[in-house]
Amino acid sequence: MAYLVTVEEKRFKLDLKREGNKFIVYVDTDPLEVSVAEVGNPSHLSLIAGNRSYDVQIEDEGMVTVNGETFRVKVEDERALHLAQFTGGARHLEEEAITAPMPGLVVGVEVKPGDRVREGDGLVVIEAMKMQNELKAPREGKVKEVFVKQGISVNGGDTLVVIE
Amino acid sequence: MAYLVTVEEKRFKLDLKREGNKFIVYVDTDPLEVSVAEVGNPSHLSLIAGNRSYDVQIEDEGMVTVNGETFRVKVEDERALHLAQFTGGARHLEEEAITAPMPGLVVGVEVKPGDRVREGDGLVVIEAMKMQNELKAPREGKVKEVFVKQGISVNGGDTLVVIE
Amino acid sequence: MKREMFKKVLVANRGEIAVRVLRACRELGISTVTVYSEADRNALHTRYADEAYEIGPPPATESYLRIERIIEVAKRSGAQAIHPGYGFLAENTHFAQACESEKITFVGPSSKAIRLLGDKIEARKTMEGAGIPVIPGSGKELSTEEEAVEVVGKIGLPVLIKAAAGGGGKGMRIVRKREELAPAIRQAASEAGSTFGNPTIYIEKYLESPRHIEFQVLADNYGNVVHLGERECSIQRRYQKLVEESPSPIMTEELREEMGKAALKAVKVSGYTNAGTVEFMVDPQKNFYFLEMNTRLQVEHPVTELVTGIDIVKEQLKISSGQPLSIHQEEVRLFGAAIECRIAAEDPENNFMPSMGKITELVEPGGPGVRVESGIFAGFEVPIFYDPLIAKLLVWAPTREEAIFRMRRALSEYTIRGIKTSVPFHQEVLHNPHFVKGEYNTTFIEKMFGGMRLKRGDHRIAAVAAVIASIQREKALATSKGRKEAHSLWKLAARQAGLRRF
Amino acid sequence: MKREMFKKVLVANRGEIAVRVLRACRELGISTVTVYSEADRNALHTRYADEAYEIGPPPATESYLRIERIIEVAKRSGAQAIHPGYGFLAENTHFAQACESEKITFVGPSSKAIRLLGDKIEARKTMEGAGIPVIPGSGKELSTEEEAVEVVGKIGLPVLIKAAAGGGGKGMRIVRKREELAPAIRQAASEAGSTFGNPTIYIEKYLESPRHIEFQVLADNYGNVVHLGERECSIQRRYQKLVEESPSPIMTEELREEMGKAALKAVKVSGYTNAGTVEFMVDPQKNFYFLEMNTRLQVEHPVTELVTGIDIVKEQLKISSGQPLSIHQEEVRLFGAAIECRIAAEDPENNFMPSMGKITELVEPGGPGVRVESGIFAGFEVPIFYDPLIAKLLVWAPTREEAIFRMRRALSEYTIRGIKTSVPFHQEVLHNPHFVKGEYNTTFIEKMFGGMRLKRGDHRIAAVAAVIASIQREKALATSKGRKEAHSLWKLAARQAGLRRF
Repeated sequence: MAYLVTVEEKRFKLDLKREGNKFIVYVDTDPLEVSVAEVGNPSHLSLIAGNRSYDVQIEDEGMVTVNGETFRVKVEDERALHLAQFTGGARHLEEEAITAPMPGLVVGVEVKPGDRVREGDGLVVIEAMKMQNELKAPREGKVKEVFVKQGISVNGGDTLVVIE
Repeated sequence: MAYLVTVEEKRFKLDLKREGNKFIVYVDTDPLEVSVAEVGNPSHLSLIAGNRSYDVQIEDEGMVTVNGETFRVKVEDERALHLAQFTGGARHLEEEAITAPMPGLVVGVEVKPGDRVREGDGLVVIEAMKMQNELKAPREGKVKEVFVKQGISVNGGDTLVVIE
Repeated sequence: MKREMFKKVLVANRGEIAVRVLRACRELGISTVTVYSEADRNALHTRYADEAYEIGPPPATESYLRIERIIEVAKRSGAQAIHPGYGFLAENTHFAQACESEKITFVGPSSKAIRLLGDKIEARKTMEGAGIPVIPGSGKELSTEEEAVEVVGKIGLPVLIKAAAGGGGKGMRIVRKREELAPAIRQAASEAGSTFGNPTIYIEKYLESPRHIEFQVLADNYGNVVHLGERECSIQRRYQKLVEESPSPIMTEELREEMGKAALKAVKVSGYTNAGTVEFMVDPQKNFYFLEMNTRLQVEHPVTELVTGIDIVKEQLKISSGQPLSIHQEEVRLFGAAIECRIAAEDPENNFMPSMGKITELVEPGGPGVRVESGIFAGFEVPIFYDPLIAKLLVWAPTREEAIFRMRRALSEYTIRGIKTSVPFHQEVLHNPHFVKGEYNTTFIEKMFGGMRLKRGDHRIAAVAAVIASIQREKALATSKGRKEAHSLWKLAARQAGLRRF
Repeated sequence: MKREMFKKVLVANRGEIAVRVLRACRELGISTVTVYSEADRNALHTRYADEAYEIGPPPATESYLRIERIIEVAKRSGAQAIHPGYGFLAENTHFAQACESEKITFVGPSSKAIRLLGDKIEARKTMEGAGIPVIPGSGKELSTEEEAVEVVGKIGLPVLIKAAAGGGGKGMRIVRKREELAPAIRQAASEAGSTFGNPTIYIEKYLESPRHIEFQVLADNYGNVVHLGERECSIQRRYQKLVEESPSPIMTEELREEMGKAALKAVKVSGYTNAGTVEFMVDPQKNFYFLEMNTRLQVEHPVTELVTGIDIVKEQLKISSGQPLSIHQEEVRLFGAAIECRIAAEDPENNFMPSMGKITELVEPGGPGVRVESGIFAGFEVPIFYDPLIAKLLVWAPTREEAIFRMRRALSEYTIRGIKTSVPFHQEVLHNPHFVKGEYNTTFIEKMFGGMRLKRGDHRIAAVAAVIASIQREKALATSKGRKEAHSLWKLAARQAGLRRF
């Protein structure tokens, strides 16, 4: 199966197949033999890729830590890719959903659909653990949708705003 | 509820009630206020008993570690105690049920009701994980009941033999 | 004054420093008592002490700062002494006084010394009077703007406006232009009043690129005083120290002797006893100026312990129990080099935002020359109510160069999952060429650091890992056994990027 | 001979010692390669190295002892040197030779020195020839019973029959009565033949209550030799060291100088290079006798590192890369006291039975003066195929008394769940009055120890804890969330006693 993976600003196309207890991974056509083992819990892995040993930690929030360095990662599989092509192709992948990092109360909404935002502009303010946290735009773009309004409670993971 | 607890060679009668997030424990009539908190996992507890702080680890095998010292422990509750009284009183407390430590197949029964056994005598052989394990008499006594026969499967915790 | 060691000591603190003091007590055969807030029921210190008493709700003002409750616990438990750690009540004159009047030994200096040195203007005057260099400035509280203008006329701009009751960088304000002076003074006085309950301010010359170098001192009740050499603490962010080391990269034998003498003089002139720290600013020409004296155990005390072999907490307990110092100045030698990294529950990639939550996995570094002072454990929920410092990582090695390599190695082993920590920040500092050369000062973070680096590691492996993890998750989903763990991995693929920068 | 540090080194070992060597490499900026058996896919060393190569099934004979495979990995990965750790191939002449002929540096002495010192009779002759005291004995292999009887006539009973190819206590036999001599010799020769492939035996006088004291040495390729003082290793069980310390409680400056000189002589006369250990027996009158020389890094080397500040593994790598020793004998000073406890996956309450399985929870000790050399982590399944040593706990303190208290404190913090370990045994040793006084010898376990103590702790609290745990379990059962965890706790109450002894 093919996957499109975005790691920070870089994109990789991966294809892989399982061979016994190993994976053969084709990263942009280079084949790489990868052995995987759990380290105490399922989100902590040891990867030996081409005999190089890596410590890998998978976090809920779309973060992967490799040898102590944390990368933002997004995985889309073949099906999602097909879907994306149907509904408008590559550009559509550029949408970003800003989600609540924790449960809390929305105490401020600073944008409305159609607003242009720059990286770092405030979008929504959530109060949690007696602290107000302003969620900021991860990049430049246009506000496509706003899903919340002041005074409502949100759960961690709820989508608040979509930027395109 | 009352409990009879055997710790190594010592026996304690405990009565306890919950008060908010604390327990009031009567150990041989002495009341003791005990606060309990989990330490990372449910089998690792912090006990503060009468303001003294204890680190407690509960192991599957009927072992309790308190501040680094491991004790063999057996807990019997009120119901078991009542039952014991109906069927023959205090002496009856001396009964010991030998239970299956794991699911498995009974491949041998070495005693029958009425047999006298000495500590260490074989009682029942259970096969599990391709290993045969012989359950031995924990002490001297008379076999009161045998609940299993060769060829049957048992679950972990099933009573196999009772010695009195 | 008794000379026998205490039989029972109360530690009135939490986190790594409470554990540090409890360990010292355990090694000295002293029974221990501690106090805890409702948020710290399963905290390390609560579990480490022999006795633990709940003293109130999570906020420190309702628990760790409640003087009367802590004194009550000491009396009830029969503790002969109270060690305050650092922070909370460590430099609180009222607390030291309350201990004194209840005949409980306060492990620290007298309330009188705390008061004198806590008033930064008084402390400055005292040191200046003893011939210790101080930074040019008003030398006294300012009542009018005219006075301020006159002082600035003498010492020149830029200047620093400071609160007399401040310290540790709190309530300071730099003035670079004459027209900013008058409003800055008004604001500073008003802030000092509301923050410290005392609006008194004073002015000092602002040193442009100073180093922060401090001397650890020990003084017993019989007039014996020693200093244990220096710690360089110039790696700071908003006046909060982040990395400390000993010896200082700029230290020479001569300068150490000179500054050490000044430190000893500061102790004597202030009638100070117990462990303390004399802080100096050092300018690029290696002129040094008294900054303030900290009347407590410092966060960074283990740096000195590693290079001298002296256990400062045990020395505190010995001094407080009435024993004379067993160390003479000529026996104190700095051997090798030590570095400390303060590990905080903060996200260095997101403006050091506090990152509280449950520690889901913890692997602390080990092996040669590594010391971990930890206040956490796997499964511990870092409370939001207290300082984000969760642990200190220290290394010792024969040379500074080896210590730097060792610290990098130790940081690479540190695994703290469930929250963000400053470990990646420290890795960055330890690779910074200015730091490596030892050519840095208090402007390091602002001017030399350059922020968190772009990822240098292998993006490709991160991509491979993410895909394999999502496949493993699918496999796990197929078996009911792994359902729970798999669920959280599933999110990896399902969520979109962009949700972290809040 | 090159003087530049290696760029890439292969570590041919596993467990804590492999991690120890990998750490040293990382601190020296050396790329690392390691090998692992199928049982060690997720072991610490496999994960710690930059590169890891699988070399075979779990049994050591099919993996860690496969010389040709390890050499192949070295060549394939481009490693310039191989560090063998201890055990496995560390003292294997063939392996050292294979490295030599493949132009891969063996981090250790020459194969010639390994061969000479591996033959205990040859080693003994060499040392005796150099004027180093050896234990009275046959001094050569014995071919007939008559020769043996003659030797015993000279040196008297009791005697020890030893295998020339033995060492570390293996293949030894005590003879106390004359009539036991002949059969003992026949049995010993036969055993030596089958165990070591060499039936040669010799006889030594059996010392009744000796101390085992060894000297760490370092020798470069240019004739420079230093010793780093002694380690006392008399706490042994079946010739396996359990607790080591430095300095030895019986050491004096004079004796150290005398024994140190003998150690240096042993190095020179055997043409030894790299790190090694000269082992001595010391009788109650403080006469010392050469026992054997270990031609490798010892398990207990960190004890010496802690009191000297010298990193022995880094020195090994420097020596092997062709650098001259940077240390001179007069600079070596022993500062403070260090103790090591070997933590094994063994049940001390059940005749030290190996206890393998999954580590379910791990908390290692920390704080001042503590060093942990660990080969495990939470979630690691300790394999049944290798040595039960899983970690080493070391402490340093300014005095032996403080070190003992510190070790007790550190042991009290050690939490290893899922398997039994020797931690409670060490706690017992550290409280033993003979040990505390330093009045012990190799008969300690047999004669002074007295077995594991009865439980001294609070039985009542154990009872309370057990009942509360069973109640918590019921509560957890009531909520589906806790079902899985609760299940295992359930067993506590549901089961009756008596099921453990199967």
